[in-house]
Amino acid sequence: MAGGAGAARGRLVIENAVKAYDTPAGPALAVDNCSLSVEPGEICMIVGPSGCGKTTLLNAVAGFHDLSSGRIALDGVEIAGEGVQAEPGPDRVVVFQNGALFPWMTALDNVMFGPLAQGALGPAQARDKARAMMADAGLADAQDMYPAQMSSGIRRRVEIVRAMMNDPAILLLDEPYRAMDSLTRAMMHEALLEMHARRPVTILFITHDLEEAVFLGHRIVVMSARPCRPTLELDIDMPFPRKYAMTAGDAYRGYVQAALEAVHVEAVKSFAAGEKEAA
Amino acid sequence: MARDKGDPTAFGLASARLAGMLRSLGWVAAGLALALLFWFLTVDVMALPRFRNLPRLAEVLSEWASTQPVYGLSIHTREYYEHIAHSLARVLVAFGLATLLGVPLGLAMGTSRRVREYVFPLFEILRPIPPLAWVPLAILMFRGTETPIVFLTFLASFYATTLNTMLGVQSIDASLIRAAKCLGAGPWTMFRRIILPGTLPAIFGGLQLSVGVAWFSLVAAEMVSGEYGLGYIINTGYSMATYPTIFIGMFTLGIVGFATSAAIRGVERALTQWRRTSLGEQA
Amino acid sequence: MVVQQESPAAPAAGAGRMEVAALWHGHLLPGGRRFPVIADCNFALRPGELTVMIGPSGCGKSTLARLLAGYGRPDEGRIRMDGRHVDGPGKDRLMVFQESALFPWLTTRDNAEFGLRERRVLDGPARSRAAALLDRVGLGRFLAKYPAALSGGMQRRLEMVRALVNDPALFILDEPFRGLDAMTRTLMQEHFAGMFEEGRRTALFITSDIDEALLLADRILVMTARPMRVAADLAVDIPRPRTLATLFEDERANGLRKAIMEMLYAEAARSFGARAQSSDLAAAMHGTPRP
Amino acid sequence: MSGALSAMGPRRARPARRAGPSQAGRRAATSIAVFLLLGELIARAPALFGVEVPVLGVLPAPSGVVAEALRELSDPAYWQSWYLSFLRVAGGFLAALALGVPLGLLLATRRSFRNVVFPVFEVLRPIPPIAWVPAAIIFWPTQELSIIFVIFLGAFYTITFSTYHGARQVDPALVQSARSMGSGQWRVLWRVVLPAAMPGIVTGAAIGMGITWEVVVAAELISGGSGGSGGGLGHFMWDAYLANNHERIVVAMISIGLAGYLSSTLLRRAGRLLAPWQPLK
Repeated sequence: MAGGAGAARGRLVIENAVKAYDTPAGPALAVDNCSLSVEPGEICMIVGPSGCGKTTLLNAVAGFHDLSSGRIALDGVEIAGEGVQAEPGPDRVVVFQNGALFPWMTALDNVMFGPLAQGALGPAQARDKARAMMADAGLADAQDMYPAQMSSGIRRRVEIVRAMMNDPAILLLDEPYRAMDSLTRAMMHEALLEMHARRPVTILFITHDLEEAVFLGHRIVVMSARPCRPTLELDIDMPFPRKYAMTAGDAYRGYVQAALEAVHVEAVKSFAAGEKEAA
Repeated sequence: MARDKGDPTAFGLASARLAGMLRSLGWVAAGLALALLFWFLTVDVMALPRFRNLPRLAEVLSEWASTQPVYGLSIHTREYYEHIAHSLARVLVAFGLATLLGVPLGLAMGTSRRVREYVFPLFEILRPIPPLAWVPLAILMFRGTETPIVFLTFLASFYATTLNTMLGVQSIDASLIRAAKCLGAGPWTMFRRIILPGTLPAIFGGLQLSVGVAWFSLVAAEMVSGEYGLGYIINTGYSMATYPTIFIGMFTLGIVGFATSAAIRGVERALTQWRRTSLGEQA
Repeated sequence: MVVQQESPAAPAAGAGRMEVAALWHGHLLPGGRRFPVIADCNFALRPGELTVMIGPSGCGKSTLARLLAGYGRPDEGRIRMDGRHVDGPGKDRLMVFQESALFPWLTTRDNAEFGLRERRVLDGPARSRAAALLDRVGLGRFLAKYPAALSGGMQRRLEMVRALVNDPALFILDEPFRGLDAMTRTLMQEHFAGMFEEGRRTALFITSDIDEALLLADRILVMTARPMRVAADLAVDIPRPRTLATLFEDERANGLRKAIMEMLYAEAARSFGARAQSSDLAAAMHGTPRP
Repeated sequence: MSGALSAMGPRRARPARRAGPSQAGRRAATSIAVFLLLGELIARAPALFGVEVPVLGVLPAPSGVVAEALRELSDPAYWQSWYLSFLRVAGGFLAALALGVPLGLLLATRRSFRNVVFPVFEVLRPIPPIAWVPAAIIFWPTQELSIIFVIFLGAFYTITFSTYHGARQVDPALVQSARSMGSGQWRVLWRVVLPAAMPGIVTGAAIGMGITWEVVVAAELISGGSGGSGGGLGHFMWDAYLANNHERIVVAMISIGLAGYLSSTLLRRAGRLLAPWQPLK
């Protein structure tokens, strides 16, 4: 159903993952018995009310913290669970919500950072590959810019090229386009889909914007209010490459409506609760 | 009624920055003029009750600029520049030492929790003791007058530099560290290409503070036990009742202090252009 | 979700007529030249009507809102409110900003009563009216809490109560739900529509989201890109109360959505055309842009 | 073992994330113990090892310092010097607060005022407060007033600028909302700008307080040196130096440090009361 040739890598399996934080008021459950599997090359959208623990789940996949119980495997290799030391790695790169380009490096140095740090490529090879990938993504003229001089759209696309430079098995995106206005966001979606068409990497994408989820995803996983666990999985059977004309179509509207109903129950619960949710 | 497009052109921006600089110099000159005017009015002209004990502005300026100064100190006398050289040398030695010791210690305390948990408590016990409270011990510990002064100046700088460097490391955005880890950065790469450049702005913040504090302690130390230097001039100006030299000393101190801070700001601008957005002002 | 209780006192009949005539305004550049934001803008707001203003982002809607609220004088042109020339801020025109403008050091109750206390009209009935309104929007249990402890949705509702308690003739909202996550935004839109329905107080709602406009508006003003002026004035005769679900099937709504999208696309292309640099901008524009 | 020093106990080290806070506490205790032990050994080196440690040999043994501290605690003259220094600091500090906060607010909100006053500040800033002592002695009638003036200068600059920066960061929307809801131009300064700037003011005040204790010592040393009105911890220390009582010098140093630390901490605590609305960072 998803992913082109040579995309054997990037199969993610999460089995009843649980994560609890110890807070002064006793253990607070963030992720509760969450099971989910993502096929190679698939764009899987994680949707749920804000503060329900989606980011905690993504951080567990990324290896920033351990799980309280359950396990996570990437291409058969266990990356989180009992007796596994959580360790981030270039096979699963995160793109953060508020961006994490190194402000003191130019775009090109940022993109080359991964392979150079791992010693996977020599300086010359890294430079050529980085230039090629940035040209592919239409960022040729941003190479010598510092992050402070870039627009938010360009900054975000450089960050994705920096991640793809490491040829990751899975790309982890945490609400990357949240702060952007609708027009820039539209361009970001097109750029992401073009990149995915060229290089079908598995993508785990967190968002609370249902329209973004339906437009980008092969599949949507709707999470419950805190502590988060999948309550609905929705396959988006719309052809790729996706164009904005589809957003006026009935299929698209139908999926948004279905997702809205599924999420509505959870949102009302957290809306009424009103307490400031800890993310 | 056509309205011009008025898009900002490159020329517009360059002239804006130039105007900015001129304007700030203009303001400093205005400030100086206002302060001197206030002095002139209250002392020379109206000789108000308390103010008339102070030397008249005209007297101080003429003394400062004259070729044969009454009290032996003016911009034409060698001795004036010797005092400046003494003070400047002491500050640069103390400040240099504080930077050489403080930055590495600050970086170590910032990156390694073990170092921080052993060293920081001692640091925090000794820091509240003002550098100038060390005057008696400094005189006892180091024979002569030169070393105690440098030691006191060093102490003040050292605290400021170390603390700011440590806080700088701790203020680096956590997602930058995590991003670097994702991209496979080992400990040495993390330090050299993430921690060090990320802490640079805070280090310079610390240096700016530290040079200010250095002058603060230097003057006091010189006034208590010095034989040369601007603090010494100011103090003897009082004890020998040669009042104009007090103010000459204070003005010179202000100018030299301002120059050292400006020098550090210049070095900072050179090393951190990445902070400037395309419009040229500091991000 | 919307409970019929004692409605906030309806504004004085016929209040809230605002006329904007030949308005010009621009930002002063460091080089001394003026960068035009609003050019020859003319429109009127009719009492008791919810007018929604929509336009490409960054076209100057917020600048216009600030001028209507009196936070700055326009370069040229006239703004009149109920016949009087607008000159500076006043309680007859209150505004909710994009970012929260609650006083972080005041509790929920003190924030709500701020205007009444400042104008020294905080007597028994006024205090109970404020308390009733707070209860109606679900903040009854949070009177002693500080804004930092409230969620995004609750902060927005408190800001609306803080304005409405002062009984303004014109209520201005500048993309108030933009910072909220999608779910909370939907609920807040339906909540606001309900509250408007009760008092029918003249309101100007600014947004860049077409669905939000269709859900709320009696009338939609579509604005051009910078320098901004009114491109179209569309009446929205869809019965209330409306929900996002009913709007999907409604023919008039889809017709309006298509028309507005075309206009916004034309305006966005014009503004991007002026600033388009790299090739990908053109590539991204071949489909009709999402609202 | 050393009463005076442990009273100075380490500031609460930041709780370590992974290991429990106890580990941080343990490490702090060990490093302090080692520091004191070394001090003891160096001081007793001549007696124990027959060798005179160069520079550091002059320092008194911690145990001696503790003994001296205990003796001082019962001596009213010691507390008298605390009291006098505290009075001078309080005088200078309160004056700095009373003048600095309003000036900071005005600088932040009135452009024309800022254009006139700001440059004067910039010109005078590089001259350290201690450099003003002789000029202050000439200007003010009494010794006491000149010391207080210099203390005032020490804190005034920091308080004014932290108020200024605090007030500059006020979200304009808050001011505009207040004006719309009926607050007059001056009332907004009092009802909106001041509370919003409060956190900045409290930090500035705490730093200013730290500076005043540094200045009071130097001012007392310099002015006291020439037969001034006497009293205060600065004099207490200088007299100990003249009497070559090394232990008392260290007790004086610790007392000055303690005074600065306690007053800054008290100020920060009071600040938290003044701004309870802040989420605890």
